[in-house]
Amino acid sequence: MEVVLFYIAASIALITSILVITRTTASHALIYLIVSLLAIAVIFYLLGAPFAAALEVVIYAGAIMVLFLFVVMMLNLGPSQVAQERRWLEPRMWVGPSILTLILFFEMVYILAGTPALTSGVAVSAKEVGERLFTTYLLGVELAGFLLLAALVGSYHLGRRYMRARREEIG
Amino acid sequence: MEVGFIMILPLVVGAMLGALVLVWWERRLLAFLQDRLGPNRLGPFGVGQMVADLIKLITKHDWVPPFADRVVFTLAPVAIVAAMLMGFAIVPFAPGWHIIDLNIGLLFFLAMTSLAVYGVLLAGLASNNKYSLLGGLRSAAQMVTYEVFMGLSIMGVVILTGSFNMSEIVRAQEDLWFFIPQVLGFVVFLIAGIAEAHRAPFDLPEAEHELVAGFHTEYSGMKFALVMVGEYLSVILTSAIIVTLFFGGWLGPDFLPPIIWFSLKTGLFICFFVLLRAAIPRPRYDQLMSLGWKILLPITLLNLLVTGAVVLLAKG
Amino acid sequence: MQTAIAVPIDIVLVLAAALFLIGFTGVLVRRNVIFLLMSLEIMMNACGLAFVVAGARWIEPDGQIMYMFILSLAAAEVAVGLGLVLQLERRHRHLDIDAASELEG
Amino acid sequence: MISQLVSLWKVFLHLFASNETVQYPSKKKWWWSQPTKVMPYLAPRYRGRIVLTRDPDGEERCVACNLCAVVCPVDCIALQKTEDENGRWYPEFFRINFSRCIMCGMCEEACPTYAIQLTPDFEMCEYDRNNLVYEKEHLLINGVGKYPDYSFWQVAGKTISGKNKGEAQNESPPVDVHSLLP
Amino acid sequence: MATIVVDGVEFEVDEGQNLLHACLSQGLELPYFCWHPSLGSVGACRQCAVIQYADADDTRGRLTMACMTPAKDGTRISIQTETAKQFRASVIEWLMENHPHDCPVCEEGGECHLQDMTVMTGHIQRRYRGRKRTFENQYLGPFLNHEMNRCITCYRCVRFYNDYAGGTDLQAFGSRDRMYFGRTTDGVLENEFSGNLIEVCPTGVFTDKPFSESYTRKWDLSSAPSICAGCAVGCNTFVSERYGRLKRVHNRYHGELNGYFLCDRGRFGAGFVNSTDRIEHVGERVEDDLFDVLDGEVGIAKLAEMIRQGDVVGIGSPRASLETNVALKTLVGEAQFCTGMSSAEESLVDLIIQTQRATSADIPSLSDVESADAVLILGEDVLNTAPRVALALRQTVRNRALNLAGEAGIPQWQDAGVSSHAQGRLNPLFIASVLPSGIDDIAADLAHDVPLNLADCGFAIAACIGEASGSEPGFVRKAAAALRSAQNPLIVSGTSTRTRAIVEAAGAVVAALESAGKVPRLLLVAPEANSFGSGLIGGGLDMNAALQRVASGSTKTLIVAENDIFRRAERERVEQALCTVENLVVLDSLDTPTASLASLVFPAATFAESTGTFVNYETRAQRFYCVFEPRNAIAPSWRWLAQAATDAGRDDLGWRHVDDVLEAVAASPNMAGVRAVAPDAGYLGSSLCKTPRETPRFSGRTAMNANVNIHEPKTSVDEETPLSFSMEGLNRDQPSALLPFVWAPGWNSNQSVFKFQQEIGGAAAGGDPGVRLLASGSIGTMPARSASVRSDGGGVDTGFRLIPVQAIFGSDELSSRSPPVVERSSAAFMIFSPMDAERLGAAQGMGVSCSVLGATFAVTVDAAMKSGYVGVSVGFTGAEGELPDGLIALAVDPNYRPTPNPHDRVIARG
Repeated sequence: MEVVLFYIAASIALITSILVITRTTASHALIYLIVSLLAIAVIFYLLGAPFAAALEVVIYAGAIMVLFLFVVMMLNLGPSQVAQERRWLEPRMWVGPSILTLILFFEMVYILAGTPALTSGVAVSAKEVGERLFTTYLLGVELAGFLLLAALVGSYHLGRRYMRARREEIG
Repeated sequence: MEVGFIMILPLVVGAMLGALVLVWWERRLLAFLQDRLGPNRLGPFGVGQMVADLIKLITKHDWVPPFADRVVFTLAPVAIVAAMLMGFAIVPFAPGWHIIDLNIGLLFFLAMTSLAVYGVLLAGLASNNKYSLLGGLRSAAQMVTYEVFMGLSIMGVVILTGSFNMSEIVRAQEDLWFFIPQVLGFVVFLIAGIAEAHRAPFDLPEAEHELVAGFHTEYSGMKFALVMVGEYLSVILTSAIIVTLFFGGWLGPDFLPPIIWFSLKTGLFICFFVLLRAAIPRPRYDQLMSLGWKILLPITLLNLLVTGAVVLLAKG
Repeated sequence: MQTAIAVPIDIVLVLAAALFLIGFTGVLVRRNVIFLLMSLEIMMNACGLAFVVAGARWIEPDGQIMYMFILSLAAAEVAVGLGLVLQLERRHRHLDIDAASELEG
Repeated sequence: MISQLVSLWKVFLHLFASNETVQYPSKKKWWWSQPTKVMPYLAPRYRGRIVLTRDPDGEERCVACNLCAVVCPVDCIALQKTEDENGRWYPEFFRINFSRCIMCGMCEEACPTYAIQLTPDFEMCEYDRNNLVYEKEHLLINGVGKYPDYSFWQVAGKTISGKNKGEAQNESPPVDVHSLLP
Repeated sequence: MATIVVDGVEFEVDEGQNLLHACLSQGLELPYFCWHPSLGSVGACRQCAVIQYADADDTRGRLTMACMTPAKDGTRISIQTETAKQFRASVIEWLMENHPHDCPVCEEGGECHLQDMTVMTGHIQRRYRGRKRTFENQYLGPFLNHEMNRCITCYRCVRFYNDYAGGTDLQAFGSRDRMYFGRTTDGVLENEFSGNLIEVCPTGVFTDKPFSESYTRKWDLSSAPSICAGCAVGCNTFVSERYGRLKRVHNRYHGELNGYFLCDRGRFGAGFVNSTDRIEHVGERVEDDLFDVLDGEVGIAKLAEMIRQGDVVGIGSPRASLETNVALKTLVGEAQFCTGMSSAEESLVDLIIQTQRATSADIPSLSDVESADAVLILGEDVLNTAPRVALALRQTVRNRALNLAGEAGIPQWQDAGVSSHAQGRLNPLFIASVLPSGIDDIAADLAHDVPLNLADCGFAIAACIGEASGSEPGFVRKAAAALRSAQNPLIVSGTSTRTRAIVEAAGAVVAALESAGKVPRLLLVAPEANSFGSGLIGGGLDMNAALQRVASGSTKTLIVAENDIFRRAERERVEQALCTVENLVVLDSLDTPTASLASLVFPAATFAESTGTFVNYETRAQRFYCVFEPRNAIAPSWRWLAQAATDAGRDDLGWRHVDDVLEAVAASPNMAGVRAVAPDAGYLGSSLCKTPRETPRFSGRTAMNANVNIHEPKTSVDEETPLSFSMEGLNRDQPSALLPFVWAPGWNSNQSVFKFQQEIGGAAAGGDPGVRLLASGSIGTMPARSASVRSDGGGVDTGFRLIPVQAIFGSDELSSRSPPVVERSSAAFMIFSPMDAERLGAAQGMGVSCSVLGATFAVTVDAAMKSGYVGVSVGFTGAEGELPDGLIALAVDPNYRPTPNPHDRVIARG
């Protein structure tokens, strides 16, 4: 019966993902993306990765997407932006890429289909993840830390220049 | 995975009623703290006030501004209340009195508080009003910021307990309530909790003096009521979590049942929230941010470092 | 020990592939940087899903660890990406990614 | 930070302080307040309901000089001068529209005879606005109000019966015009 | 022009003036009391002190009185120097030492020149602790209150009253700080211009008694520019209102007409507006003296039905506005319209118009009158029929002193110098009249005779002017010689004796002067405020013809607009006509004998409640504006008529506003000028630019009507005029025809009038209002001497011949219903020669009854009266209308009790 939960979550994830790339309003697209992420968090939980599920909600949906929304609010996109999006989303723009990706999709389905195995049905607890993370993958953690530091510095740099330019504009 | 389905209905009803009572109780207590009387005209001690407020809110014109994003505008207050109610799912009121005893209970709480941001954010965005937008922006930055410290501050508790499970955390405090070893964590969590609930003094997203009513400027009627209920629910939830994490949850001398102990402690913290509102002025926005990043972050990191070191030393 | 369910692994992988390709299509089709970044998020999330399902297949935490790395990558990417979005908006007053092709020469 | 905690503590202590609120009008006495604290103390200079007072000799003080009317920022005073057989000026009618009055006290300031005075009575609500129009018979009281000894007619050099020329304060008797003395 | 330096700033000023005049005309604030543009300077009050410097190097200077120092070129003075300021403050402080503490009960408060000057000099506190000097007051009659304690000894009152107006019963008594201004005993101030003391006195010594009875401060009065309806001069007035009642009439400066002064009839005669006799509703007579109140619409419907039936005769009125007369004339048609003047009046007015057009002589304005240097008054008692002309004539003769002073190099404003240099020398004034008049004291020679003989006298003068010398009696020769040698001879005559020959004689004198190469002026006084207006409009019927036509029964409806027919013809004739006609419609403001006979009565608005136009003796059309909205159904007569005519299907009277009526008036011959008289309702376009009738400090707006309705009504919008019924609007730089009151910052009293003049004492700002309808220049022929039937006087046995005698208080219909004028006027009287009185057995204080007139008259004996003739006061009860011709029998009435003269009442008021 719980498999059904998985299928429901999976279809929600699929549908909302499609909606994300077809919306013209950024905020609506973001809401769908968040729903999609929540659905995937459910899938994670069902697959026995509760820690990943929690992280998906806390970090992905709760922090990264907020950042997105924050920027969307700052940009204050109006109806003109929506109209522009609609212009950009003409069929001649999306039909070709969609057909190509569809072909790609069927190729992948063909490759992946017939892998008989099921998942284990056993959850991997947060404790195990933590232990492995700070032993085997310590270097990875350090690297991820550097990456984040670099992103911090980079985004600060971008934002700072932006702010200064803004101030000059106003003043 | 045990789910206490029977608990759902009483909990939802109880939480809603609690929020309703809190409407009255906050005004009353606030008044006493300010040497006033507060609402006292309706019913004994003015308890009828909450019914009156409820009737007023129900019968008020539920207006959606024509310039607003209709769907999002309607969904936002629902999101606020839903996230908060979900948060109650992992609270252990007494031994066995919980909806779900998740292994990652604490993470679930964090996840729910982080989802609650969306209600506020979307409300601000969908209102299409400059005050609402500014309120939304403020709450986004504030809540994302304070979520970091909130998460980090309770890691000390997790280290001490070795689990994210709420019931285990409570049981781990049988000898000593965690607010003694984790006093720094408690302080940070308390402050972050206030900020997450955007209660005074950290109610900058709705600061009346600057932003009319912040993100809920355009709300009226039952939608407004939901926003307010969401706020009171978050007060109750934060108090309940503080009690669970740092004050031994249901634990207490035997002469009272555990649920009473839990309720008493929670009520005390709710009153403390009201006291804060009565006493502390609202900081400036940049002060709020620098408090977070320049004071609370080092404190939590220090707390985490010391706790980890002590635990390692005790084990080693 | 928390329980989980057993799902045919190929279905999950197909789901991951589908999500990835949806994100990919988004990257191809959209010109607005915000939507591009969102599509990228979908793609990374799909990768994460693939890792997690692999971890679930072998009852190993490595999948979730890789997912965490992807998460940090996504965070970093979003931070820089949104910074760029703001810059773009400041310079061109719109968010068309084509306008950012100044290095073409 | 310490100051925040101190203020928290101080505010908390107010929980045990007595309330300033007076349960007006249902209770004019609060159970823990001092027994004397029936109503809040209103100073004599409180600017409440306007009255017209009388001279120490019991006659109307108002001489219908119109200064209160002209100084009134909301123009809520209207009156008409008339004169009695004694030569005293008095208002034929004196009307204050209290639904407009803002109790600013300018009329009291302007009054040269201390006739118009504001009292500490503020209980003058009505369900019907028309009842807020006070005519002279509603305004006139049988007393001297705040300035018990002042009598304009004893100061002013205008004659009324009972006070001839030269009999007011600080006046010398009338000049004999027909006198040839230098 | 002279250049003077005041506080280092150069000003171009008029050289002939004093420094005070010069400074005020430059807008500099310099306090003063005793100076008055019409009275000149005497330097009595020491208030206008300035420092005068000898030259640019002089830094000390010396203190001089600005009003006594000529504005010579290069004069250097300082107003702001501390010494001068301190001096002026001290002067005020000394004045205030004895000033009573009674501003709140002073009628001058709020428009007091003393208050203004005290504020201007900065004196705020009484330092002197000694006792105040006091005075007893006097009873001065029904017009004035006396409050001597307030006096500041500026001498303006006696200078005006004695020197300017020729009064004798107000004097300055005493010495040093005990100066007393009053009468020797209590009693009525006799001069006809005593009311001006209210405005002349800079403080509250003389105040308006009727106004004081229902006193309102100046700031609370809503006022409008108006025209006096008392006589044919048409003095400009401010009429003020509060609480729906007319409060007072004040002088409105007009450079050519009334200047600074009004007569007492004009000032106190408007009280009839508040009368209890006012008709306030449409009434339909059901029985004798019993009227049913009708709704306005119903009344109009009834009138419309009468108009629809036809056979309508209309009688207008010389006391109604041009608008009303033209409305009635348009309604009934010229052939059915009578101007409303009596037949005698009308023929006289026509004669006057004909005469005035035939001569090239200008009709003089009053300022022209004052510039004449020889005057002949022929048969007219101007002091009683057009009082303001008499005041002007006093200045005419006094101006000899100015001419002499000019020759001697004395500045004209040096009042004391001018009069002492003249030593009482006056310009020649010759008066030929029936009876001695109030201005005989300034006459060079007098002649008293019956009217026709006076006409003979006039023709004799005309003949004498042409001859080099003659053998005529002394008066004629002297008058002719004086007129012949004058530069600007002036002839004054009029209608008061109802004798055509007198007017013809005046015309003959003017013609003779013209042919002698002079530029004479001819002033002919008409009987009423709008007599010339009525005369210019004209009608197809004269009064007798109209009454005859009505009495013959051929007329169904008679419409009478604001006229009491009983005053226009003999009683029997009127009664016969009014009782014959089927429908008698009367529109009037007051209940008159005519109105009480009417079958339908409409309430007409008075001059204070409506807007309209009067034409004065110089054919100057002048606009009066409604001051307040009339109560109840009262409306202007033309509105009733136009509404009824429109309802009756007429489309030529579809007028909505007074401007529409004026359009119709302007279409009549000679009337083209009426539209230019004053701005129309669209003046300055926006309703925001209307001139407010209320002052900027108007008080009590939210309480005035709160007893009726607490919800303040919307301010009523005046669509008819450029004035508004509120405080809001543009009260600045409007033409003087629209000036509703005078007030300037710091100048609350009427002394602020100089801020509304082009130059001080000159024309009003924006030009003196009014338009003369008849241009000067000779058109038509001078009427020849008509053959008048000479009849001798009678005697006790045969009966007496009656001569009409006018009285300033009582003869005029409207002002004689004003309470203070009633109190001031005497009972109806007859004037006998001593011989006749003796023969009749009558003496002063007895009564004489006249069966023809049906009334009893008080007996007055006058030696100037010719035997066989009797002067009868007209306009009083029993002699309202035309006096009958022929010999009238009189008998002593044994039952006569003299009505106690209210003036004998002496009330000690301290």
